[in-house]
Amino acid sequence: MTKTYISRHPLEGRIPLEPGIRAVDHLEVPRRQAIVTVMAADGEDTAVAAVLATMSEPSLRCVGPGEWLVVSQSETPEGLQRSLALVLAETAYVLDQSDGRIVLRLSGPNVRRILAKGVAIDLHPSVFGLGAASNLLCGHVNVNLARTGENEFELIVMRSLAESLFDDLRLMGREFDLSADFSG
Amino acid sequence: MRYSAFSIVKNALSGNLDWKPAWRQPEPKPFYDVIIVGGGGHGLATAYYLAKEFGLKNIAVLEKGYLGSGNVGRNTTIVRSNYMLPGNEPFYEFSMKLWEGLEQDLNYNAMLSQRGVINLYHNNSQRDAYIRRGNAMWMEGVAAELLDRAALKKMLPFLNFDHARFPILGGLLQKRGGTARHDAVAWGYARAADRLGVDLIQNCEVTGIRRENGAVTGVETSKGFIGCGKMGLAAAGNTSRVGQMADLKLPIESHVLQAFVTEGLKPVIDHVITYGAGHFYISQSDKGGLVFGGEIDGYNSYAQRGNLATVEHVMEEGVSMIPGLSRVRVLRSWGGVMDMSMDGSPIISHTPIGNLYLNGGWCYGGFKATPASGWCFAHLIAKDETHPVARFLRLDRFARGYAIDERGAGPQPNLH
Amino acid sequence: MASLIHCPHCGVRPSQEFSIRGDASVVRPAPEASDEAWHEYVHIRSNPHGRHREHWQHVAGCRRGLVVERDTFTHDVFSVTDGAAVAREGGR
Amino acid sequence: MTAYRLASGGVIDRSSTLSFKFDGRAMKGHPGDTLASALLANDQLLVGRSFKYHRPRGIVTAGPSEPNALVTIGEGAATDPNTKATVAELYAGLDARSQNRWPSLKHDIGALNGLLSPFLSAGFYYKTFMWPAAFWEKVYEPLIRRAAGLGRTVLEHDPHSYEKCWAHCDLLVVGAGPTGLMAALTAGRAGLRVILADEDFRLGGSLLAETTRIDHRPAMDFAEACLAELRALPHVTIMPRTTVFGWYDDNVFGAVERVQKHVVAPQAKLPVERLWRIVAKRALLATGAEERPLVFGGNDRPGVMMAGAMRTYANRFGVAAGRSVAIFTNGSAGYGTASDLAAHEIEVAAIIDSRDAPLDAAPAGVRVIPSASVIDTRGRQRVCGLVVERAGFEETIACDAIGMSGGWNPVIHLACQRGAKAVWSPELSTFLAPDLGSGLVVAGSAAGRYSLGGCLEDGAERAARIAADLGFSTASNPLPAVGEEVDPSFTALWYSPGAKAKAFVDFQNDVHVKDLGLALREGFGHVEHAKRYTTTGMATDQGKLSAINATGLLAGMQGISPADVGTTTFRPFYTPVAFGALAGTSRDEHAAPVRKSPLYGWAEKNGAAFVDSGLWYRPAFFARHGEKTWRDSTDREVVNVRQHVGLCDVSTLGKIEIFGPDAAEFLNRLYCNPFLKLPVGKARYGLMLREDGIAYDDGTTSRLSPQHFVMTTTTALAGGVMSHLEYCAQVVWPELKVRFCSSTDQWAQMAIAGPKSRLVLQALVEDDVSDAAFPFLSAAVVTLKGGLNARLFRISFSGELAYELAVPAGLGEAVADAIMEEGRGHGICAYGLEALNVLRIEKGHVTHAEFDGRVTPDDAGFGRMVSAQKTDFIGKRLSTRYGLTAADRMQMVGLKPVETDQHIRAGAHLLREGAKASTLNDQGYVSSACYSPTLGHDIALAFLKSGRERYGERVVVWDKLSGGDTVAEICHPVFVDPGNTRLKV
Ligand SMILES: Cc1cc2nc3c(=O)[nH]c(=O)nc-3n(C[C@H](O)[C@H](O)[C@H](O)COP(=O)(O)OP(=O)(O)OC[C@H]3O[C@@H](n4cnc5c(N)ncnc54)[C@H](O)[C@@H]3O)c2cc1C
Ligand SMILES: NC(=O)c1ccc[n+]([C@@H]2O[C@H](COP(=O)([O-])OP(=O)(O)OC[C@H]3O[C@@H](n4cnc5c(N)ncnc54)[C@H](O)[C@@H]3O)[C@@H](O)[C@H]2O)c1
Ligand SMILES: Cc1cc2nc3c(=O)[nH]c(=O)nc-3n(C[C@H](O)[C@H](O)[C@H](O)COP(=O)(O)O)c2cc1C
Ligand SMILES: [Zn+2]
Repeated sequence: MTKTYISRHPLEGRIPLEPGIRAVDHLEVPRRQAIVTVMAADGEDTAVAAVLATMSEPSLRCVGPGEWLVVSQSETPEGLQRSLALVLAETAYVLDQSDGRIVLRLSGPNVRRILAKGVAIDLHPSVFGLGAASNLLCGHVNVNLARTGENEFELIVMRSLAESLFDDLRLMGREFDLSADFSG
Repeated sequence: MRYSAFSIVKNALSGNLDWKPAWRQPEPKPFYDVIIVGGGGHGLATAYYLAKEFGLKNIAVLEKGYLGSGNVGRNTTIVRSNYMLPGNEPFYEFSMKLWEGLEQDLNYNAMLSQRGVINLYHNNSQRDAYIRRGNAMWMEGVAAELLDRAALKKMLPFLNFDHARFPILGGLLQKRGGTARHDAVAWGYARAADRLGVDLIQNCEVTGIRRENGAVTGVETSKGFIGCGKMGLAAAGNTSRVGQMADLKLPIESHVLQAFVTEGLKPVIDHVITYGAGHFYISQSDKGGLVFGGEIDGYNSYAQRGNLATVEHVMEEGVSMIPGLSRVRVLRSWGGVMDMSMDGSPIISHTPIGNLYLNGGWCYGGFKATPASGWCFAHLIAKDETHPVARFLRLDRFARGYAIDERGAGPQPNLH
Repeated sequence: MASLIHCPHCGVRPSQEFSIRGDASVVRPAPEASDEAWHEYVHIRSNPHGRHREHWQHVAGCRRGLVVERDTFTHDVFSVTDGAAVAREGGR
Repeated sequence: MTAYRLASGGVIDRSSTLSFKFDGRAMKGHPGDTLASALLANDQLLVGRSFKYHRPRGIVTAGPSEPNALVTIGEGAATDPNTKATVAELYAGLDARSQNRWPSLKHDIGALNGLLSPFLSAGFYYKTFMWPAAFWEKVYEPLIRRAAGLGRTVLEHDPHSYEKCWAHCDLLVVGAGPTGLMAALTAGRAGLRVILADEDFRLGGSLLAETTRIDHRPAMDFAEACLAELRALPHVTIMPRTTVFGWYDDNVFGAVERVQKHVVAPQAKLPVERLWRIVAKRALLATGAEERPLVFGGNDRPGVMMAGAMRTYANRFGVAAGRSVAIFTNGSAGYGTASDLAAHEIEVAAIIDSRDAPLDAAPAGVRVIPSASVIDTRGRQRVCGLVVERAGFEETIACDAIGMSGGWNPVIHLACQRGAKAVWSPELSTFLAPDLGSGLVVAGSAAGRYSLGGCLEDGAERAARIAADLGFSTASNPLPAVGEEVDPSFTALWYSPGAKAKAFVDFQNDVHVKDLGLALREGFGHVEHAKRYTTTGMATDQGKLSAINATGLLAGMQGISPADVGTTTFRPFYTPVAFGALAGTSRDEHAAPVRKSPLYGWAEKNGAAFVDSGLWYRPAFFARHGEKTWRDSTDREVVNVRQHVGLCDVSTLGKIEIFGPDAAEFLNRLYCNPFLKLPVGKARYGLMLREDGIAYDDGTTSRLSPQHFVMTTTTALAGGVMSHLEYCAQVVWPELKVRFCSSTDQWAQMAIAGPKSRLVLQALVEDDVSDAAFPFLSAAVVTLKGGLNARLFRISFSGELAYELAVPAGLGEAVADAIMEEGRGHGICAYGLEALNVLRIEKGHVTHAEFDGRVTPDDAGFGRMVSAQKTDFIGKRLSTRYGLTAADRMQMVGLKPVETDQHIRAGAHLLREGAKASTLNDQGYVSSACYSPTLGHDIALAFLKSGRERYGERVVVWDKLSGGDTVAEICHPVFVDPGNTRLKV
């Protein structure tokens, strides 16, 4: 018996399959992407950081000292893991998290006000600028938050908590009629 | 002056001008047979029982602030004897029995209110732990009841039965548990001790402990040196600070716990209720305020105040347990500094230092222990031997592997 | 402290993101150290009024163990350092 | 227009009317009114009854310090008791009711208490209600409780919602009076990020009641101009209706915004209240000063009001507090009020001044009585006059309202919340905030500057200094010009001598001067004792009006300075805050996040009943048609696993990936059993201890490559174990090269257990899973047919031939479906936590029911696992302590009822047969129990003193809580397949 297994997104029960009307403030949920944890081996933090900085497509999310999440829209999980393992060779440990993490992209003129309902850090661009990323609490849920645009942020959350975070974000955004859809 | 129906009427008719001070304001004598450091519930009770039960005469209680300014005057007033472990249950039940006769004994109304303490459970393993605890209580002859959801719903219809994140399955009830008026306990003991000749010396901070040949001979205080035959340490949250003055090494950390009271309301909550899916407990004072508390702030602190994160956390749990609290307004929050021991259980013990006796490690549960603590500590100091119900509460239990760990959380004070 | 902590890796964060692991001045004794030393390591705390060093972990952030030096009465923070760095220097 | 609404003036919108109700009576007001101003306008001065004596009480203030005018607003589940009418914004449809009265506000039975007042003196209940002892519980306490409280709460499910926010700024300005406005403007112009918060719905503070002109225009217009400019500044946020209630560590302020408390029907998409945590680099307190009441005989009669409040009602709301007003003052402020009232053509009956030779000018034609004292008031539910005493002569003056002005108290509440004590100022006769360092600065009247010009200047100056401190440069703007004004001076008057009636200090709690005297006499003279003994300052207003007078009186009675008496401790909340606001959205099902397994959907499809386990929802059992109870389903699932095969979701177990050259060494130090030589491709059961030698957590850890392990933890302790690992690696052994990462969420993990599990699995997996190729405790990466990579472990919790298969989480459901489909022919079933529990009890496997934080490995029968070879591991050293190795420790045993139809419940205790139940005789307890469908009777795991020596003996399983006891036989704790033959086929 040979099987192909079909993947399921944890928000399938929350987001209608048909796209809805998009409000100015919007929560976009990419269906699939590759996410890999990279942990520098002992003493290799700077070397790894340097290599990662040279990579082109994928985006880099700082997690903590010597630890990153590497996110790619175009590569497959296996592909990303393989290419990272190759370039980082002995200097880092690479672990696929593509199924364990979910990405939520929040954009629109009111995103800062929406996020301030859950996130304690100062989201002013002079403090948390473009490209900044960090692990933090959004309400009671751990996320990795990144600023991906002036009015755009990405949240990466553990799969098991994706529904809770999604519900929280909807509640935080209800004042602005935040809309939500899958993408990709 | 004894309080009686007669004295009340007589005074009322004469404009309440003849009432005498509840206690004297004595200057310290140069020497006392026993000095108790700490004019909180435990210190005052100890002095009282030393004089009353053990016949000692020359006793002083030294208090750095005003009487009752410590935790006895800032706790959530819950009184119960529903413990699980044999090191604790007999002791707390001894205390409960003393509570039950306290007012007549002291001639002071401490407003003991045996309205019932209910601990809620939310899953099977919690239920099993409560069954174990309830049976341990019965072993000591203490009545306990396991309530199921239906019984609870009848008794406490306002609990969150319909929308709970952690459904309420039932509860463990100790009917004899309840509350007592915190301040009145301190004042009642103080007045009764004073009447037996105990010197209660306020605004007298102990700043040093004088020792000769490894034994205590007296204390330095903000009012000068005072000699003593024996010294009983009952400084609650400040136990380590005073202990350090005699190089006493203690398994104690001081942590801050906040408590809260709401605006006065007509009676709505008739029991003491504790949440099982978090850490929240509530009762209603006889004045109408809902008195409640929750988790400790979690860091070492000697500041009698906490922080907003904990406040929010406590409120979240309160509203999860009783949704109707949502519109009730919280009037005041405050903090107390508690002596958290490394197993969450108290210490009434000899120490390696001669003439120095220790009463501490009460964590956030020592109010209910006040009478028994005073009694057993007095017993220890007067007779130099441990009272049977306090025999497990020794200081050396940690080194020897006899921790009394009700929560099973291990040697981490912040988890108790 | 207690409202905000300045994590050396992540910046200023609310205390909700941290969990505390207790006194940082105690050092795990060598296996062959005395019973007394082991007992003290696990149970005895100096519990000072004033300057105190504690381990806090930034659990919802970088997950590093930090050594926070602060005042237990005023709650003022004097320094926050990476725990491993402190440990490596033997200052643990 | 009503009798008390002035013809003109005020910042109310007279062009529209709002209808509202008080005690069922229809009334009208205007936008801009508070409930109190509207009630006054409708001649409703009497609004409530006091706590103890049920005395009729009227409105006293025009702000948040109101002790008397507490009403219940709203209906049903949306009821708000104890709401201050003086700050409640009026809206159409508002429905307010008075409190603490029966049957009505005018006729209240409780007022009889007043007759008993000699018996109800301070502290009375401590002296009474003791005879006979039994009466307390049955008679006295119920009586006292009935009298408790003011308003009535309904404790119903709140229909409204709340939320929380964070905000950040360079400067938080608390209070938008002249001081705060100037401060915000100065800082805002300099480019600081400013938040200006004010609790009022209309900003301007005292400017709204001010008649002095600023920059040649009315003060209100000046306030509007400031606000307009502030609104235009990009970095300034203005927050009306926002009370800053607390100052916490690190300059974090708690504030609550009333978003929709002033509407009948709140919009669903907005909260009614919003909690703000404001992280401020600096903060400026511009909270103004509170007028001090005077303590004189009959001072609580409705119609006695703060003079400044009368001024506010007239100037801001266009409402007259009375038709003929007498002013009792000890300073110039009373004269200011008098002239403002006169300007509104309100008659001023007299100014009674306690000072000997006041220099202040009274409005034309108004009589001033100096060196005088008010000793009583006349009237019942509204004053109709007062009695003045001067030089031994008494005179009654007719009036229908009395304004009292006793001086000023800076509002320093927030500044004193963090331990610093207020400092007595002899010059100002008041307490001022102490020096607080740079984080919080006090300005304007809150700092004791009472002149308007002084406030404007102070706000601007202090804000400029803060801006400079933070590195901003400020342009110097000219200060607004202020018309003529008098800086109010006064001579402190704590008690107006000669009172002929009760002179109240704390109105709400009915504390009068004699109560304080009694407290002092009885030894409760310390200000904190006096507070507690008399309850002064403990009501809903927290002594905003009363505390200072209590201090002054205690000082006066002892002949000492108020400095020596001091204040009681200031604590949050500045004004009471609703639970809901502090809880935000965390309530009901939303109280804590939910974690869902990747197999949640699969379980749901298969009929799972879920149970929460930490944050997770896990399947408890899978009911099939015809099964009535959880037991029916569980029994079937257990039997099915033992006979055929079952599938169980174990995704929630913690999974930690451990990497590094020292990973093996690290694990070896972490676990009490050896791990150094675990071969690649193998799993091993590991037991972790706490440093005190007690069992902490257990699970299997597998070696996937020389430098890569994957550890499983229990669901409950997944987070704790991860932190424990990190702590050990970073702090305890920083020299070890090891890194961790949780992969719990990456994998859907399934236990496939039962004699037919291999058949089912082999059909899906490319690799050989036979016993020879993949023996017990193997661990490897395998390929599913179709090419999917998965992790496979041969481990078993059930005691049957079993595997755990982990696939990427997204594919979990599809793979589980495939296994079920493949297994159908072999009789596969889904099984849940309940069955898992039975299976493991039958095998004597422990969980946290056994490892409850007090149990050593040896207690649980793992003594031999603890390595004696290793020099060190966490918990080694303390595990040999006397108490942890004593012979009479409780050890884990099995129990089976002697009569097999008898039951055993977890939590029961154990007694020797014939022994009396007592703590001393207590032999142990049952940790886990279940019905074993395999054996056909109940079985249990228990901890029993010296248990392992006692197999075959009988004990009484004592469950007093259920009312029953059972005799059981003590046995080995493995009930099924003790030789592990089924596991290793
Ligand atoms: C918020 C809170 C809620 C609580 N809730 C409960 C509850 O519901 N039920 C319960 O049973 N327990 C509760 N507790 C615990 C209980 O209050 C304490 O365990 C108990 O009061 C401690 O004993 P005490 O009364 O002697 O302490 P305290 O009243 O603190 O007495 C110690 C005294 O020693 C004095 N002192 C300290 N150092 C010196 C010195 N150097 N010189 C002179 N005097 C000194 C202090 O000023 C203080 O007055 C709670 C505690 C807190 C803080
Ligand atoms: N007439 C007199 O005798 C007399 C006496 C004293 C002061 N004053 C006058 O009063 C004015 C004082 O000005 P000011 O600006 O210092 O104070 P203010 O009273 O004008 O303003 C204080 C503001 O702070 C707000 N506030 C207070 N506590 C708050 C909190 N915790 N959260 C949010 N908001 C809060 C109030 O709502 C108010 O709007 C001056 O004009 C002064 O001349 C007059
Ligand atoms: C059981 C109990 C009930 C209380 N009720 C009130 C109350 O009704 N009003 C009030 O202002 N404070 C009340 N308090 C709090 C005290 O005012 C005070 O804050 C507390 O005892 C701590 O003291 P401190 O704030 O002076 O440090 C209560 C305290 C306790 C322990
Ligand atoms: Zn960090």
